[in-house]
Amino acid sequence: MNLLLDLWTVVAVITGAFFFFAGTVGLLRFPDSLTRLHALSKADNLGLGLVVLGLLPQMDSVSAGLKLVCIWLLVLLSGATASQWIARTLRHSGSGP
Amino acid sequence: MIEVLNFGLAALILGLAVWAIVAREAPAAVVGFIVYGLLLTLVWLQLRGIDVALTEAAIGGGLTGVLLISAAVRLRSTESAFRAQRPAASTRWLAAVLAAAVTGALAICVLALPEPAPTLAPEVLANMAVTEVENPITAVLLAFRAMDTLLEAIVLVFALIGVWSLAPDLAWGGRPGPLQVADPNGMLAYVARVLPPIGIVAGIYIFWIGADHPGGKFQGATILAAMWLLVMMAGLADAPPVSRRWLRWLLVAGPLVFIAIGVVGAVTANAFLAYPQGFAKPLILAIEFALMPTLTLVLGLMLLGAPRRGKSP
Amino acid sequence: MTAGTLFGLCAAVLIGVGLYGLIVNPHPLRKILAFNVVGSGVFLLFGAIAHRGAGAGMGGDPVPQALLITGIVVAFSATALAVAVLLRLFDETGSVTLSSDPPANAGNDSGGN
Amino acid sequence: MAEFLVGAAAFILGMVALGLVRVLRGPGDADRIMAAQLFGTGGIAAVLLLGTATGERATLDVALTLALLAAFAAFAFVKAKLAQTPGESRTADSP
Repeated sequence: MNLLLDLWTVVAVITGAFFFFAGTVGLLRFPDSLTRLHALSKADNLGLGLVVLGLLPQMDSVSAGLKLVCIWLLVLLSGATASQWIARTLRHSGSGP
Repeated sequence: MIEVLNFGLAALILGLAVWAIVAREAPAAVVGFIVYGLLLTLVWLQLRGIDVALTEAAIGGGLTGVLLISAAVRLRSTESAFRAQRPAASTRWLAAVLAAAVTGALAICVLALPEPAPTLAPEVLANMAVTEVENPITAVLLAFRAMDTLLEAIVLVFALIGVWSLAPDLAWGGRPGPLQVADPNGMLAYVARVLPPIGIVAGIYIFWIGADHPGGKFQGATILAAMWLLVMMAGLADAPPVSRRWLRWLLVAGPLVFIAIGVVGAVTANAFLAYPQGFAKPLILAIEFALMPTLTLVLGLMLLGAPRRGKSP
Repeated sequence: MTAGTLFGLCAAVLIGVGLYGLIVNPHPLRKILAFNVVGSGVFLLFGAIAHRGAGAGMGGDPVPQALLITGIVVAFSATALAVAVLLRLFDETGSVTLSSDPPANAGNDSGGN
Repeated sequence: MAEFLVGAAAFILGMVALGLVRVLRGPGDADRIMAAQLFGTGGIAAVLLLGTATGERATLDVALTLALLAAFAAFAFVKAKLAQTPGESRTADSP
């Protein structure tokens, strides 16, 4: 059982790390600001989400696990809002489509 | 592995510090500085200073970033004039030599630090039981070095008075910060409704556990101040006019309670800021509770700046 | 190399970098930024020394760590005051310099100080 | 396990640090803020991984603080930017 949980952690964290990699590649390689903004959300939602899911079995109490999920939800909320707001400045400054 | 991480952190921090200095435009430099603050948080974790990491995360990463990025965007138009003013090559070289000399001297000091390192940790541990708090940092802040914390609270209030005193005569007594006109159904208004309830709980939680675990009033107050700021940014609430009596009382309440308890200590325990036997923890808690609203208001209002709008806008 | 020594040396370089920026950057906001870099370097140096004093079951010497918290908060208040002065000056005069020869006219004044 | 978690933290930090090239190259301030935003998320992930590796539970609170304040700089940036565009501040919040 323990081995299985550890395996889950390893797989989820590695997948999460991959999405951070994808987010970075997108941020560096995509041609304009709005597409780059789109790359960002992958890291926010999936990268951190998978890391959090992977770490859940390593927590020693339910409250620690809840806190972990809370952190992810907070990042989702503020990350999505920030993206939307950044997109708005892009539209006003004319660099968007 | 941990060495690789530490070296990477050090290299990144140095790179970002150089960027914050040499970047052409101020907003770009400030973004570098915000990331730099986040990295410092990680470094504090690596140096096993979790309380410091919390403070850096709240102040260095959060509030300072907000303060500097708004200022940088507003002052953008002034920058081009200054670019022509770059000091001569000779001045730059002299500055570089001076900076290198300071760095060299400090590096020699770091390498020549005495072994074993002097430490007060055992003494803190030996005397912590008297204060009845479990977090050594809180014991130092509010018992062993309470004078520093008292003076710090007073410095913060003075800094706010300094900011307020910059108000033009017409706006004195008015509301600080720009008037925010916001759509009540907009995205920011939405976050400003959802995030603060969670943030207030988190802020009070960080404040409350400070007695026994890493956390405390500064970190908690910073989070609360940030939530207040978010509500004001979204236009859901306006900043209070600085002439309000309740506001002024709350601002001085923390330091006043602190001083009062200090004076009581002078009478009952023979030293200013000493706590009578057996009353240490309740008194420490009383000080923390009194300081909490003061710190929240000071930190929030300091970011808003001088009063700009008169009593009748 | 221990973490304390590594970040101590890192802090020494940060102080140097910040000092250089404080001298050569003419824009006041950039000076405030450089000043903050110096400040964080000093804090980091202090923190590295605190880390060396680990003992009695604590990760570092708690006395300097507590003073660091005080220092970070006070540094923030100093920064906020400086930025407020700067913005007020900008609102009043439209520029951020006190010199009688405003930099707007200083385009032909290359070199010198 | 601890070694793996530290390694993952180092990898994620390295990745988002590469993203900082956007801070250097820009071109706009918005792209720079994006890179900072990505770094913020990566930093939170690294704090969580390192905290789990050392077993120090209080690091969760550090991550919580970072998560609460992560987007504030972006909010302030957009607010300041919109306030500068004339006629924009009034309609700033309607899409």
